[in-house]
Order: sequence, then structure tokens, then C-alpha cells
Amino acid sequence: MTMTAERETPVPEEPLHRRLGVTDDELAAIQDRLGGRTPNELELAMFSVMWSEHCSYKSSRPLLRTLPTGSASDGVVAGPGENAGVISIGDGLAVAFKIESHNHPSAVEPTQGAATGVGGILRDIFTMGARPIAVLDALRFGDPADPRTRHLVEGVVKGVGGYGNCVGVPTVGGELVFDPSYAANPLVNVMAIGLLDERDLTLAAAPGEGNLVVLFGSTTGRDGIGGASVLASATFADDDPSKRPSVQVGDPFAEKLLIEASLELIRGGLVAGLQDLGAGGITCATSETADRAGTGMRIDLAAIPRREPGMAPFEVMISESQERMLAVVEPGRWEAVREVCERWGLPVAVIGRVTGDGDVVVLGDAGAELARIPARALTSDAIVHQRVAAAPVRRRAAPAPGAPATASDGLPERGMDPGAVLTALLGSANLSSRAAVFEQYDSTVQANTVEGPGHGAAVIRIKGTLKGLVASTDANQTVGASDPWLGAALSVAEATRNVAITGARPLGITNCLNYGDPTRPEAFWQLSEGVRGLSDACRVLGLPVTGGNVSLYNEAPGGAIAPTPEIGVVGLLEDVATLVRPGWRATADRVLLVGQATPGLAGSAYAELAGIAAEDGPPTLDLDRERRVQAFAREAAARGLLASAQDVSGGGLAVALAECALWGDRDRGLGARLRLAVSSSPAVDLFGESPSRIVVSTAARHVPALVLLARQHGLPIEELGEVTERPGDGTAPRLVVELHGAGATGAAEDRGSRVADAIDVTLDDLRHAWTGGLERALGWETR
Amino acid sequence: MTVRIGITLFPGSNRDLDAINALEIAGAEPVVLWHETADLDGVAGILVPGGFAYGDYLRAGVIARFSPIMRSVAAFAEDGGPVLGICNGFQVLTEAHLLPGALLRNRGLRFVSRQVAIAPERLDTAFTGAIGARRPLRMPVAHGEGAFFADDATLDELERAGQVLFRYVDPDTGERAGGEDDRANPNGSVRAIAGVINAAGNVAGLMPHPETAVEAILGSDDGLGIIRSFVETAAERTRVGEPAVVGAR
Amino acid sequence: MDIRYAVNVRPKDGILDPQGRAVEGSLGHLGIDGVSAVRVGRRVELTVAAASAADARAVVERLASELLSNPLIESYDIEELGAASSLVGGPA
Amino acid sequence: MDIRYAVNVRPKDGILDPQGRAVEGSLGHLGIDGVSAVRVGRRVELTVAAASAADARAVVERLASELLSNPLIESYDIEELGAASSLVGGPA
Ligand SMILES: Nc1ncnc2c1ncn2[C@@H]1O[C@H](COP(=O)(O)OP(=O)(O)O)[C@@H](O)[C@H]1O
Ligand SMILES: [Mg+2]
Repeated sequence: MTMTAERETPVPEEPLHRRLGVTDDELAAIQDRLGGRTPNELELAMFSVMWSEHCSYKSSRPLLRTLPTGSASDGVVAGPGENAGVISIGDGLAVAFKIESHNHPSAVEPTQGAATGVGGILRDIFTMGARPIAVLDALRFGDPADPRTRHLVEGVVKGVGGYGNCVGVPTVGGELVFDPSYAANPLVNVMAIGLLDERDLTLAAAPGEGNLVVLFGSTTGRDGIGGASVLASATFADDDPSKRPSVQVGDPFAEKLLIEASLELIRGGLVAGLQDLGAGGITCATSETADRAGTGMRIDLAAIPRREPGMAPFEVMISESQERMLAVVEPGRWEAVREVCERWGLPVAVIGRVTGDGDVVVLGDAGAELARIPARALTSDAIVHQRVAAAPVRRRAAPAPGAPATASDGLPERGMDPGAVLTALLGSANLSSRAAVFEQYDSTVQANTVEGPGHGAAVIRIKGTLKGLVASTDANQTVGASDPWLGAALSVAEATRNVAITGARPLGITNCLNYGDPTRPEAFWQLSEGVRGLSDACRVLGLPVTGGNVSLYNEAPGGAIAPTPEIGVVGLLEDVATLVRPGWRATADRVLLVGQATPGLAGSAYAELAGIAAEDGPPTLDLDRERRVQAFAREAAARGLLASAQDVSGGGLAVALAECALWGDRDRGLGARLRLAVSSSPAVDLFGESPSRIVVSTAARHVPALVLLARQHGLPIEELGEVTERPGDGTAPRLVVELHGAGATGAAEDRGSRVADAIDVTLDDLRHAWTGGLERALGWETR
Repeated sequence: MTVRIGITLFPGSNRDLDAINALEIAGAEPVVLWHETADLDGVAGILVPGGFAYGDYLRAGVIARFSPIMRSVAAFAEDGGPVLGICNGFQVLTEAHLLPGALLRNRGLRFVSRQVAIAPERLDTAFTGAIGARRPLRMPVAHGEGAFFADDATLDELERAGQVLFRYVDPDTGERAGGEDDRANPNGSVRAIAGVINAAGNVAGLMPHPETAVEAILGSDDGLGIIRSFVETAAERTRVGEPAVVGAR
Repeated sequence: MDIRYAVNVRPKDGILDPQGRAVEGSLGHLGIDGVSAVRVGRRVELTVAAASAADARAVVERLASELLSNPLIESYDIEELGAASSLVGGPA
Repeated sequence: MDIRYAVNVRPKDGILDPQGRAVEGSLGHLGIDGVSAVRVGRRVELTVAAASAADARAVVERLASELLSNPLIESYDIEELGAASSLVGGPA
């Protein structure tokens, strides 16, 4: 649906094009592309959808051109511009992956909005000839205590699960983040991964003048006519509600049939091109496939199977009815194509032909020509806006009285017991276990899930090979709010680190850029800084960006969302048996910290909890060090030096250690006795979220080799202590972290106490906090 | 010669790949049986897999019951052929009256997907013979309508006749799970019943997924014993050409 | 003749109805009281074309008992909604 | 007074009804024809205790619009089933 048009509520006396969200200069540009002619109603509707931000990327296209998109040498088989990125993984196999947003529809109708979001991204995957093998959902909402938020969470989770569970694609990971900036504008970003035989790679093009244009899948109704709704009410004077555009409803059962039928058509070599129908419906699918092949198309409206009587031509052309596919078929193959679709119980019809004139032509009753538009005018030659970017002027507020002067004082000044802080963080809405959500998702169907949701990156084995795929989604919106470049770079760093610490080699990146109104200079500045951060990080890490999606206008009267560059990564594990997991493995293993904490608590979970003044800046990111940390992790894993590896992210080192302990010994839990040198401040060392750090454990005999390897990569490494044995007396294992060094003792003396100089908590207490945290935050009754 | 096991494929079945994988590991030859055909292709046993047959709209499993293939499956079961229904397959078999009871919406009203623990009540059946000593058996559940239900009279009779095949148990203590408030009972099944067998002893169904728990790398291979038992029964039957199944006690 | 029917399916008495319970549970938040015995069931509306009203009725009876309800756990009743006009429903 | 009501919730016209479609698709297997325009919805039966019939009605109206139906994709109607006897429905 077109975000632009949805924003302004139409004023009747305005000219039609404005009511459709088409500006005056855009209308002029349209006339220019029509050789001076003024578009009729139908043509205008088609342009209004295709020139929407959502379909045309008219604000972001210039920025996206700056991203590194990789090349054949990176194994990239298909990059941006296709329905999904495709990267070769050897053995004649390739992986297709892409992330996409369904923020707006989910805000309106959470269950159907999220469900159709899953359906849409899955179609992008199997359209390429890949069987979908995994879904990850990255979700962002406002305050979990707010009834409105709870309604949205309940609905979105129901929608994601209801759809993924039924189509039989496991949902293996994602994110769930609460932040006030999403209160009125939740984010629902869904990533899908597919596996294909490289020979089956299918592109969304319409070659071959005279080929048939075939529509199969669900029938066409008035679903999600969105922006053009004004046209609906303009066209239908009467108030028959059935004639108003309606919410898209997902039918996962139909999608499942669509997957099987599409893959069968592709394997049988029956289609010359395949395109799913998403935003812009038939208009988008026809013009894009024609433009890609440099052809045109003639569409016969009457031939399109309808769900409802009395639909106007524009409704049929821009309807966003779900679960539909467009295929380009050589006339000689039509019978075979029909047989496949009908066997799967799917309506199928020839709705037109590929032509040579480069125009998309819509024919009405008795062949009357209702519209004629050059395909490229709707797609590759759509208007591009050069938006204005301006950084905000920041006024530095005077520190509140009594507020800590420097971050380093944060913890001691407040006299907090670090063990209590850790427990509070683990039980917080954002850091507690997400199980209450992902246990509503089938994460095991297809029998390939090696590591499902809950313990860092997800791992899927590739049956018939030794290989495994490792995937993660991440976005850092808290730092991005003050420094959008850093926020984006950190997002890439964390997402790829999550994958690298398993021993896998990240293959490439897909991204979903969730930002505000690009016509606002500050919002556009955030977007351009975000793209720059994404681009810089990917260049240093040597990763191609193979696709993604841009969602703008994520604003409400309350303000815009924090800039949210959602990053999806897929990595390759050559031998899935060598997978390194985050949980500690065995008693007496040594625990080491690779990397070093740097100051800067702004944007951390601790800062939020302790109310650290915003003057304290965010941590810095050294992209080259990030690269070396990841290279170190992969090499250590490859040489079998790692018993476990966990990255330091939300909640800092203390939370990372707690997760290693709780997830230890296959979730039964393992304690540890550790000593941590506190350089500057306990808060920074324990709870700071400075990047490029990982906690590893290994058998004592491997320690020297590990230390040497770290040195070779120019990385600081510190042995913290060892994994302790389960107490024989049946009492719970403990996590003990003694602090020593200047920072710590100073703090202790100030407080005249020693408690704050050690974390000493039982795993039972940590587990209780971590396990129930999300349900408590959402007011879900625990079961 | 490896035994051929049929897997019914309805539009919307989605654990068919899991079932094929498990049967191959158990040494059988999987044969896909399309819902529109009534021809069983000479298979020695039939596995009705998980998924959302016909979308599971209306009531899970009800629409599948009327498909041509299910009429043949009913006949196959009638003359003693071994039939195993897993998850959606269990729902289909109860709707088809090949198994007692019904599967209601999970008491928590939410889809439940996680590792659970179950224990067999009997080892002398066509579906449990090869399980061995391992207890409890860990395997995933993934369903929204898995709360087993029957009225008390029926339940008493099922228990008396030894037709309760699996119960949910506490993963740590191995003790029978409690009611709907016990996390070990993922869906609120009455008397913690996870699976049942028919009186004749040749048709069984369960909600958890043994066919997905057949390789250590997938988190558990505790399900393999169940699949093996089923495959061996089918193999046995082809050898002697008649039911090698133990009926109700 | 075309006749439109509704088939109402409800959980049998004595069968626990978690959906009904959930509705009752949420009444508090809405500040509603005095509501009890909530039962959540299905309502299926359909149009039958048959030679006679009796034939049509027979078709609905069969659908209701064999497909739309499970006698073990559900009971049903049939409502006749009158002669079907094309406005009612509209093809799904 | 105790009054028993039924709230019938159905997908709005024009809104895709996958369930209705699935039922229609399965009729062939049942050997049933002549059935069309199948719409699958919910039926919620409940008892309201209120001072007056008007009050009771108001409660149901509110429940139907705020809790039992999703106005974006569903429409509903309310049936009065008469004075509630303990036989009707029965507590969940
Ligand atoms: N909405 C969700 N759906 C599925 N899995 C989720 C979701 N949210 C979080 N998870 C899983 O919970 C775990 C914790 O999430 P997160 O803290 O973002 O992981 P990490 O710290 O490794 O980035 C991860 O395994 C993640 O995949
Ligand atoms: Mg994360």
C-alpha cells in the first residue's frame, strides 16, 4: 500500500492526483513520460501505486546505489533488484534470502498485517526457485505495559505464527524489542531464507514476445487497495460497504499450495519468468517483469479471476489480494502449467500476452484500450526525488543536579549491588527470555533445525551435505537515535558477530531500513547516515548487501521512530558438526574475554535502568577491530579451540556471562568463578555495551593457543576464570565475578562496602528473572 | 528388500519431509500417497503426517477425512494394516473414527512449539516394541489443537484396555504430567494423554513429533524407537502376510 | 430454489470451552459484569440450491452432522435464513 | 433479569474467507453439490444479568463491538435467545 497516500486524509475539492498522493511535479513528470498526455483515472491509479515510496524507492534509490553489492567472486548470483538476493554455497546449491517490512498494515490490523507480511516475504523467496527453509521475525513495539502495545504484540505474534506454522516453514529466530519510539508505529520486519539448486534460479522477467501471461493462485478481490481508496469512493457514489477497499487477509493454506505449485513449475522448466504479486498487485508484477526483459504486456481485464462482482478496472489492476503469482509461459507449455496449478487446486488463467512495444496495455470489454503506459515509466524510470538532509542542532542540557558527572561513576554512586543490577537487567522486558513468543512458532518443521530460537543465531542443517546455514537479525535503535551512522554500523557488527561466533562465515547481508518522513530533513539525514553506516561496515567486513527493503514515514503525531536499520545475515558453516554454541560446556573449562570494554554507556540497557544522563556518549566502534574479532572467532572455531562463544551485546559483559551460565550444559546451567580487572568503572566493564567483544570458553590445554591466536589478530584477551562444578550438596550453581583493579576498590571505599565488588548470584535466581521477565512485562499469565 | 511405507499427502501437509527423513533413517522406503488417489500402491504401512491438511480450517483434520486416500486408509486399517498418525495425522485419524477421542484447541489457546517429554505406557505394541529402555522420550510438539479429550467413561475404558499409548511426563522426574497448569502437559490433554492406540492394536496416533526427533544433531533422536517399531511391524506383516500386532489387553 | 441457512455449532455442555473462559476472563478489563455462561462456537452460513425445500434441508443436515460438527464434542442447530439473494454472502 | 443472547460474527462481505473457501472445496469429496457462498464465522452465546432488557442489550452491544468482533474485517448481529434457564448453554 502507498504510505504517502495514507498519510494525508484527502480533501474532496483537491484534484484527483493529489488525493491519490501524487504531487503536482510528479503529475508533470508522469505527463512527460506519457509524451505530454494527461493520464486517465486508471493510469493515474497505476502510477500512484507504482510511484509510491514503497514501490518506487523514489527517496532512497540514490542512497541505495552507494551500497556494496558484491560480485560473482563473493558468490553472489542475484543481487538487489531481484525479489531476493541469492548467494552460491557450493555443491551446486545456493541460498536466497531477504527481509521486508509490514509495519503499516500491522499497525492497522496486527494479526493479518503480520501474517501477510510473512506471506509476502516467502513469495519473494520461492519466486526465485528456492524452497523456503526458515523465517526470522524482527519486532519492535512501545511500552509493554501499555494495553495498546499488548494488543499489538498479541496480534502480531499470532499473525506470524499462524502463517508460518501453517505453510510449514520454521520460524527460527528474530528479535523482540520494546522502545517508547515505537508506541504508535510498531515495526514488523520479516526475513525469509530459501535453498535452491542453482539450475533452478528463476528471474522475474517477461521475455519472449507472444508468450502468455498467466495468473495463478487466489482470486482477485478488493484487498488492500490502500492509497487509491479515494478513487474507490470517488468512483462509487453509493455507500455500499462491500465496495470499499478492505484489509488484506492472509491464507497460509493457499500459500502452501502456491509454494508447491511454483516449485513444481520451475523444476519442470515450464515458466520463462515468475513474479509474485505484492504491493501494486497486477500493475507492479506486469510492469516490472516487462521492464526487466525490455518487453511490453497486453492485459485482458475480463480474463482475471475475481472474488467479487462489480470491481472497477483500477481495483483489479492495483488490488493487493494475497497468494497470487504471475508466470510468463511459452504457448506450448500452457497445458502443462494448467495441469500443475489445477492439481494443486489453484485457479489459473491466461490474462494476457508479452508484446514487443514496451508498453503495459490494459484492455477492457470488447478489447477497448483502457490504459497504455510504458513499462519503464512505472518502474525503472519512475521519478526520483533528491531529498534534503540536515543534521539536528543539539542543545547540550546542563547535567541534572546530582547526576553523575561521568559515566564511570554511574554504578558506585548509586550504590547498586552489581548482582542485583544483573538480575534486574536479565529480567527486563528487552533482555529476558523471548520464549513466551517464539514457543508460539513452529521452529522444528522440515527436520533441519539444529539451533532454533533462544540461544543467539539460528542454525539450519542442509540435508544431504555437511553444511549448515547460520542466521541472525539485529538492529541497534538506541544508539542510532543519537548517531544514526553508528547505530547502523553497530547493527551490522552485532548481526555478523552473532553469526561469526558460531564458526560460520557470513555470506552476505539483507537489510530493512525503517525510518521517518524523508521530506523532513532530519529524518532524511538519519536515513542517509544509516545507509552510510551500513555501507562502511559492510565494506570493512567484506560483505555484499544482496537486497533489502525501505520503510519510510514511520511516524505518528507523537513523533518518528528511532532510526532502525534492521540487518539480516546468513552465514555458512562448512561442517555443521563443528558448530560452536554460546552456553558453557564443561566444568573446569577456562573462560576468556576477547576484546576490551571502551567507555560510553549511552544507549545501553544499563543506562536506561540506572538513568545515566544522556550527555554520556555512546561507545565507539572500531570496524577493523570488529573484523579481526570475527576472523579470530572463525579461526578458533575451525581449529577446534572453542568449547563455547558468546558475544557481548545487550546488558553488557555481565549479561553475556549470565547467558553462558544459564545456557550451559544444554540449558541445565553451569556456574563459574571469575575475576574481572576493572579498568575505569565497574559500570562500563560489567554493563557497558561497547562492541567487538566475545566471551569464549575452552579446555585448559587450549588456552595458550587461544591467547596466541588473539595476539596474532592484535586483540586483547584476558582469562577470567573457570567454569565451576555443580555443587554436590544439591544447591544451585553460582555465578561469581570478583572485581579487582583501581576502578573497583575506589568504588568500594566510597561506599564502605565490599558487596558491590563482586557479582555472586545463584543460577536459580538468574533463571527465575530471565525466564519470566517477558510474561511479567506483557502481563501474560505464565504457564 | 526394504519395506515400503506410505505417507499420505494432503494439500497442506507439511511434516511430510520430516516423515520421509525418519522413515529412511529407520530403513524403510517412503512412498508418497496423493490425497486424490485411492490406490495404496501396495505399501505395508501408512504414516499420516503432520501439517495443516486442507488448512485445518473448520476443525483440524476434519476435511481430510473425506478424501479418497482416507477411504483406502480406513479399509487398510480395517484388515489390520499398521497406521500411524502424527500430530495433524492423529487429528485426521480421530476425525475419521479410526481412533477414539478428539483433539481440542490447546487449553492455553496458543499454538505450542517446544520440546516435551513423553513415556510409553506399553512396550508390547506395534508402535512401541523397539523403544527400549530410554525414558523419558524427548521430542518436539508443534500444534494449536492438541488437547486430547474423551469423556470419563471412555477414558476409563481406554485405560482398562491399555489403549493409552503415551503420556506427557515431567522431563526431569519422569512422572506423569499434571493438568493444564503443568507445563509438562503442553496442551491440557485429559489424564496427560499424548497418544492412543485402537482396540485392534494396528492404528495409533500421537501429538508429539517422533519423526522430527530422529537425529542427535536435531536435538534428540528419542523418536526413532517409535518409528522403528512401526517400520518393523510393517516389515513383519509383509513377511508373514498378516497382522503382526498386539491388540487391546 | 436457493435457500440460505446458518448452522450454529457449539461445544457440548460439560465440554470445557477455553475460548468462552477467555472471554469471561477479559470482561474485567472492559469493566463489564453480569455476563456469564459464555460459550464460543462456530456459525457457518451457506446457500443451498435444490429442487425442494426438503432436499435442501437434507443437504444441510448432512453437512452439519458430518462436516461442520463433531458429535463427540459439539452440538448444532440449523437456522433457515430464507431465500438467498445474491447480496447475501457473496462467494468466498 | 437474566437474558441469553447469541452474537453472530462473520467475515465482512468482500473480505477473504479462507475457511469458507476450504469448506466449499471439500464438498466434492462429500459428494455434495449445489452448496455455495459458504461463510464461516463465530457464534458466541452468553447470559447477561441486568436491571432491564435495555441495559442487558447495551452490555451485549458493547461486548460484540469491542471484544467479540474485529470491526475491520468482521460484521456481527445479535440474537436474543430469551430468558436464560440454566439449561441453555451451561457454564464453561
Ligand atoms: N520475535 C522473535 N521470534 C523468534 N525468535 C526470537 C524473537 N525475538 C528473539 N528471538 C530469539 O531469542 C534470542 C535472543 O534474541 P536477541 O537478544 O536479539 O539475540 P542476540 O542477543 O543473539 O542478538 C535469539 O535466539 C533470537 O533469535
Ligand atoms: Mg539481537
